[in-house]
Amino acid sequence: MKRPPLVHGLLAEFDDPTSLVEATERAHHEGYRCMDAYSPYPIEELHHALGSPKSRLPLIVLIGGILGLLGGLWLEYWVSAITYPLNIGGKPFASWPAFIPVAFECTILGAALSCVFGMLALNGLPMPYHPVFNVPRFALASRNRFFLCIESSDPRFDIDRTRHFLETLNPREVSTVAD
Amino acid sequence: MAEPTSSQSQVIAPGHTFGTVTDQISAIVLTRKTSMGWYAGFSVALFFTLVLLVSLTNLVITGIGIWGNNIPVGWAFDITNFVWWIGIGHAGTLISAVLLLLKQSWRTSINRFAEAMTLFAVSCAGIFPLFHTGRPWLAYWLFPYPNTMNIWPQFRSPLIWDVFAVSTYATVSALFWFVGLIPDLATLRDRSQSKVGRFIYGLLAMGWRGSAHHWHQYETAYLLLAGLATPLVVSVHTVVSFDFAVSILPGWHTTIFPPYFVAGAIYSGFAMVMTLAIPIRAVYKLEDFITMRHLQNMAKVMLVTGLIVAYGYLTEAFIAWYSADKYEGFVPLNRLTGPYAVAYWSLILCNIIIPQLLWLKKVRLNVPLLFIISIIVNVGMWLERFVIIVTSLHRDFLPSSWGMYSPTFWDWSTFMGTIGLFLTLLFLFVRFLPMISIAEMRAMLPEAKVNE
Amino acid sequence: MNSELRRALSRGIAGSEERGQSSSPRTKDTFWRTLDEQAEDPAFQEHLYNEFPSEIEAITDPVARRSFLKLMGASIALAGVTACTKQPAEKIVPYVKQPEELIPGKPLFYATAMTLGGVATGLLVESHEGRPTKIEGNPLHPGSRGATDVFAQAAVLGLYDPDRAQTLTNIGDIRPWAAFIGAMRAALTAQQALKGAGLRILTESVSSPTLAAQIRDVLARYPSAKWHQWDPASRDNARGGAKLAFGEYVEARYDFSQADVILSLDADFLSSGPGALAYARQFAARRNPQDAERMNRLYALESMPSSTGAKADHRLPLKPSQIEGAARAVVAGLRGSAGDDSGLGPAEQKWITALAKDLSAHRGRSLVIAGDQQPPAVHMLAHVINQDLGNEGRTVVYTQTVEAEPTSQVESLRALVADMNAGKVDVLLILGGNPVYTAPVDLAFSAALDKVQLRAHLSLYSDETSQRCQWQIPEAHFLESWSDARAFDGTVSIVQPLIAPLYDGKSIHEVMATLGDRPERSAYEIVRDHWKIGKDDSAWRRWLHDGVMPNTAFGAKAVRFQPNLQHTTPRPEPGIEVSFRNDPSVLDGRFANNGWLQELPKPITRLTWDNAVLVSPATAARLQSRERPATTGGEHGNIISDVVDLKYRGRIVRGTMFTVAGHPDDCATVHLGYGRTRGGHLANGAGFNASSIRTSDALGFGGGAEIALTGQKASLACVQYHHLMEGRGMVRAVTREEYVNDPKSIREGDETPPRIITLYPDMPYQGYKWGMAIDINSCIGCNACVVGCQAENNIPVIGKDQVMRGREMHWLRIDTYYRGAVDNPETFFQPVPCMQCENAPCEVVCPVGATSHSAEGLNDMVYNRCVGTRYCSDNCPYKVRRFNFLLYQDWDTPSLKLGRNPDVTVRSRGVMEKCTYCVQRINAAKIDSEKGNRAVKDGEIKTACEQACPADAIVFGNLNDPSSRVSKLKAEVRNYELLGELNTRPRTTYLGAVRNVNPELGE
Amino acid sequence: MSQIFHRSANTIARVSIFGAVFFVAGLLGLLAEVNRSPWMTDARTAREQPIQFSHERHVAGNGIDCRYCHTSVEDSSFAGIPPTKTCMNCHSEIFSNSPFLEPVRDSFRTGTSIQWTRVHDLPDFVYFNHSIHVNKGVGCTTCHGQVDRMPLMYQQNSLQMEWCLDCHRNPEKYVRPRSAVFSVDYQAPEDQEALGQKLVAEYQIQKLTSCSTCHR
Repeated sequence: MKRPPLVHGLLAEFDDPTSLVEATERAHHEGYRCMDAYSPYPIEELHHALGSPKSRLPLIVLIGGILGLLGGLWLEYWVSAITYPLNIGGKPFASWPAFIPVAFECTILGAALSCVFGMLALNGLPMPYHPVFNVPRFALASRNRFFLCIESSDPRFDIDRTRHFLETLNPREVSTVAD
Repeated sequence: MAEPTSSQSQVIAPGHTFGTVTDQISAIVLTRKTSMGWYAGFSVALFFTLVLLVSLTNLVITGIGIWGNNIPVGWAFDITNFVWWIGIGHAGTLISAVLLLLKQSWRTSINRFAEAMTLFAVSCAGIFPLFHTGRPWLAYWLFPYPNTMNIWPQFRSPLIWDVFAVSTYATVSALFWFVGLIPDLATLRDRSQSKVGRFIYGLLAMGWRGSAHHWHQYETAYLLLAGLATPLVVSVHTVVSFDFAVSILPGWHTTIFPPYFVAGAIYSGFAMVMTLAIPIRAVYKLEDFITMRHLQNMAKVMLVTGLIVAYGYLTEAFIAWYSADKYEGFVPLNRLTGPYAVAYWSLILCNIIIPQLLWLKKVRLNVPLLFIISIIVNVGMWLERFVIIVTSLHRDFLPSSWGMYSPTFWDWSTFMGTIGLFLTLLFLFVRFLPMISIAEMRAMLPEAKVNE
Repeated sequence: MNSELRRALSRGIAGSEERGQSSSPRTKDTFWRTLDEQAEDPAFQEHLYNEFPSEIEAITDPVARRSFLKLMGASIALAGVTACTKQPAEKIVPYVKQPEELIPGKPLFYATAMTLGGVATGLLVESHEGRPTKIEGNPLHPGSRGATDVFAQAAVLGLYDPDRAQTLTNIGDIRPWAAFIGAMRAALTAQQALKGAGLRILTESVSSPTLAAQIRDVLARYPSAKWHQWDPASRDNARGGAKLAFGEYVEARYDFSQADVILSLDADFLSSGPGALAYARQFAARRNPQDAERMNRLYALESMPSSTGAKADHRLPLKPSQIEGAARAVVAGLRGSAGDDSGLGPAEQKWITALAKDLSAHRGRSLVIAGDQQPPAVHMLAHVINQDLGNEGRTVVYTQTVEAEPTSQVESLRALVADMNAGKVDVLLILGGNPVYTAPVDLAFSAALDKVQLRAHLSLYSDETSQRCQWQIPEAHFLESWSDARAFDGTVSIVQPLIAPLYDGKSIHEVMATLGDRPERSAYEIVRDHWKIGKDDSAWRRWLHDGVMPNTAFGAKAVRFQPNLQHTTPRPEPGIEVSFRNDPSVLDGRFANNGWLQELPKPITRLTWDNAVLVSPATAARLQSRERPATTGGEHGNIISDVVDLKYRGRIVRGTMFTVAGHPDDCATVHLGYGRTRGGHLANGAGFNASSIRTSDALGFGGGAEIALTGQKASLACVQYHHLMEGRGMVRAVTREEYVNDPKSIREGDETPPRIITLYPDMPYQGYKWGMAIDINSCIGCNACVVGCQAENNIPVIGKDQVMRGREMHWLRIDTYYRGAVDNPETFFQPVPCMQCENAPCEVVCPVGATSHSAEGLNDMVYNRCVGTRYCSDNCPYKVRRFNFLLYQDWDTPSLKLGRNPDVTVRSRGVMEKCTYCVQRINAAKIDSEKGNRAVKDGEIKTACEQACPADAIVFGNLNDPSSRVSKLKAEVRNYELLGELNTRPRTTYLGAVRNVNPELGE
Repeated sequence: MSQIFHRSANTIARVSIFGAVFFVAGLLGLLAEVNRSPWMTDARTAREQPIQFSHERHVAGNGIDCRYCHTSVEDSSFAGIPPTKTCMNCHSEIFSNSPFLEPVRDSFRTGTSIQWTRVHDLPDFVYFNHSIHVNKGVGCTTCHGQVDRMPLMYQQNSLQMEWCLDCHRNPEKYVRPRSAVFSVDYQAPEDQEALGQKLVAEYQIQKLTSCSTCHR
């Protein structure tokens, strides 16, 4: 039997960043936690308004960098001093000054890769499919509109009360996000 | 859209809204129909790309001998072009990374295609180290990989440093560029009319939704990348300069090289950005976003870096004399008066004398003049590398092996070919991707402020 | 055929692009049939097939070669792309019956001899499975003493030259040997009646006892027949001089080991002429400053600067015609008589006086020698001075002539031409030589030649002369035939073949036999019979083994000294004097198709691939001629100069002018041997033909010439145009006094840093520690080492165009530097191989480790690892690395493959290469010693250059052994490092030059 | 706007990104394996030969010493391929009219060589010298394998540089007493290490890994 479409959440559309931020703060004050705010450009305040934790990305990058460094150094040393030591122009097998540039580049590479993929991972990207895309007007999220989405997974979520609550934030419009 | 303004202070003309910015920039890619001009330019560029292919094929089939290289001049156009291209690349990273860290908001409208330029320049640069080898099909030996010979790269060689530096640089630049593109790809995805367009842009956007959470991680990542790219960009040209500084050749073996090469790189890079920005803003009516302020600032950067380079030349000559080393001492003399004196003097003219015009505000505000100067600087910086490489090699320690180098047709065709490749990529870029970061532009609009 | 041979075959050999294009009709059959005993052909075919899949036709069809080269390149590229390519399955082909003495994979050495101008040089030839690959000197032979000259070194390439005449032809069509014999029979029966009045034999100078006997037989059989000799490298003047002094032909033999003071009257005795190798060694042995007292002093009066002039302690440049006057002045000086008008200035007079004083102070311990191109009078004067100084029996001995039939060859030729014109000649056998090209132009030899009914020409190439003869007989190369010859001191050597004739060549003996009654006799029988070798041939075997016949050297000969001092050479007409010389590389043109010699930079001028009108800078200036380095190649390869018309005695030759420092003014030197029209692919078109203005009355030089600029410019391939040291002290030189007073003076300005100043600990070198010392004082710049190196290491020839681009491939070069005034500078030779630096700058920059240090301190170069970044070369301060910019090796001419050294990799395109101290020889010696559980003995390993050197200037050995020769040399004060201030710590070091200056003349 | 992608796209996207990493790694690994495989090295594949010569029969069967045919192995770089004469020494008597041996007799009659297909074929830029190895106690079977059990000759080892280096770096793992060099049924003792050490010292075996040892 065909079950009725589940609801992912409710999506309120706003005209300007200020009202979105206020709305978000209100919602958070109301006790809503499982929600997300969408804007066409980064807005510092939103992050605080949502009360989400600081990013763990810097740590990941640090680790990536260190691994790159050690990997690079080890490779150079192992190659030139252990596996096939050759007398190159009378230089010592482990001529560390000559090893610095490559080690450095490896560090950067390790850090950069972990940075980008870390970011994607933390953002759960790639995620070509997402319920919010079901709302036609959401296309404007990447142009000039601001959205607040309270998700059904929130314990306090109730389709009617939440919609009523959102209406009070005088949005342009509130739409249901099918899941 | 608003009238083009000649305001010198603003980085974006007044009267723009989220909507207009988004529409105008994305329109270039989505709705605006491809102009005849684009096709014309593109086909010219494509032609030179074919010239490159022919030259390289002949090179592989016949050998390096088709170039003018010889003993003592083992390196000539090949490495000159390599260094020149890499240098040009640097401006992109510098603008997007360093200026970001320095909170130079004016960068936003030029960083996107400056980064693109970086990528294309680096790919042009990459061609030379690969094909200047006598047996390019074995170039993969320069990468460390376990093999049946139990032989590995020789990590004391600056060329290996190059391999790591340049490939790292290419990778990081690409990532940086792509990360910057993600939100705009989302915009294109959402605004594209064609199904194909939406699919492709959608794929590339990876489902970007612009959620606050996304933006937070994204901003962090972008900042971190900028933080990583900055030392990287400095290291890359430093390593490139090591190719020469680490050798024992008088004229190459010079401690001033790293800073002086990096400065030179930025110098030529900004010149190239200007060379590209001026026509593009004219053709695509982007005067609102690439304002006089941008051109002015770039001119100033060129002036500064140009002076650093000039200082480099002086130091080189001074140390050569001060060292009281007969070989070192001979190098500047040979450059000033030797058979390649013409090249040396024209490089002084292009890199030091003419750019001094930029002291004048009038000049800085004169777009055509800026364009010409930027091209002159590009030429000058190419000559600089040529002079450093060839004049040092052609008369080294033993007079018995002194010789001369002059380029052959194939030297030229390969060089021109890479320029063709560069432009081809650039044309494709402006046609299919937003050449200005829309998201960042939005953030710059007055209405973007959140007022408590 | 075994793996070593197959390996050799699966590599290429030295051969230039041009060479490869040799389109001489070479059917595989002729080629292979003659090689059967040596290399089983199917394997070769098979191999070729594998080497160039589906391209096999391209090889046999020279036309398709260009495109084929491209394909090669492509396939190589392909090979690379698929990383480690599978090798094609190769055949391995054993002997059917293996020769007794042969151990597959081990070379054998055979003694033989090579003749030039009839004079033999004893050789030892290395043979790999029957393929001669390398020539060394025979230590037992007086004319070699283990050394060789460039011509001997390059002979191997001459043997395998694909341009050689390959078939016996009559007016162009191929005929069997029997057909020729038949033709001779017919002609001879006709001559029987006339007692051979119409029979003429024209040979070069002959020292071979067997040949002489054969010819005399024929002359006995046909009393009215005549034997003429013509050798453009003729020594008529020397013979004439002897006649003037002693009334008969005698050979003057010198002993430089006994000479304290030496005067050269335009004689380049160190690098040309009979006994040059022996003389050079004797001379060099007396140049060691270690016992300064025994140092000899050399005075040189010469026109064209030569190696000898460069080694001279005092050199006086004079026009060729002035030498005679100077010589008389010396005589006058010695006899105290009033000097007649020698046309010399006061400076020269002073010089002569000092010289005369020095000579008379060394009676019996001095030596005067005259140059071959100087007229008889000068030779006579040389004899006179030697007599006056009582040198006879001490430094000079007179012996019977080495030539079997000494005569004035130019007169002999003149007579022949007269007879031909008079129609008296019916049959003419031209045995060797190329008279149509070399004969003095005024004799109009070729015109006369056409009047002869039956003309046959025996020669290695189908050349200008062959073209004018009905019969062209391919000559067997000396490495292919039996013969015998005398050394400069008369010692007889048997010439034995190393390989069966590649192209059905016939030896001169076999051709002479066709005039006898047993025409089919082989040279082997002829020579053996001449020496009466019977059943017991133990003596014969010994001769072959040693390469010399014991006690055959001529003893001193009592001479009646009755000089005709009145005899003078007429003064040349006023105007520019032209002096004709044999070319230092291609001689009279007989080596013009030898790539190694063509590409060999000539001493002093450093020109390759060309001869030029050589004049002094002053003369050039007077003629308003300017030469300059081209923008491509520059000082190192490409000099643009004026094309001039040389007008001389109503004839004109057009050549390119080139200035030579130290050349006397108002005279020009032109070298013979160029401007060939039918000399082969390399010879044709190179340079201009100087003999087209050379007349029989002035073979050496003549006056009254004019030089006119044509306004055109032309490029000369000159590998070193910058001869000044720029105060960089590459060559250290002091006078004997300075050295004796303070030996350290030679190290003046030496900035080599002390060993202790270093960041890094020294790399330890236990066991062997190879090093080399090169004595600049001994080096005579003869180039033997350069060609020796080329032959040993499969170094390619690249052609004039590539040389002009500054890409020449020689691993060892002889840098030439000047010091002092340009009109008469001091000249120094500095052989520069790889220095094998301990702190090698090249190694540090190689990204793939293709060059690294061996445990014994060699700077290894691994061709198969090289990707060709050329960074190593850029960073090499000595610029001794060479790069294969194109596919320089000839991979497809089969004959050339046979000559390659199987122990050295043949480098391909895009690969860097350089001197390795002949590591193949080092390894071979080490393996031998290891098997014998002993250490390598000092001198057991000789590098190719060291072995070839007549002056013992190069010494290689183990630096860890304090008693080794090289260690001792490096212990000398004179020892210095080239560019030592760079702290590269070169293993190759140099010993500074010490000039034994006459205090009276000063510097 | 409506969905461009289906739900599954998420999983597909992540899996493909993640999978790509392993795919590339796997590919490289495979390449390395292929390079070492007999397909590249021709190891362990018998070659087509003009005559069905069996080392097994001659060595194990008749107990002929290696050096009877490979005469120059002790004093030349090249071990030597027997001339037809050598075959005929016996086969003029034994199997003197076996059809299998016709090529041999033919060769001997006509004086044209037998063309064997090379089994052990080093690249031309590698210089291997049999004599020194044999003299330093490297047994035939160490490199060539149990020839006495090869009816048709094949190449036992890869002959790749890493294989050469293995022994050049630690010869003690392979050397045997000189007396045993040519014995095909020599078995390395339990204490090979110890014996190796001893022999290396006794024969003054050097660990030559300089480039010019093999490449010139």
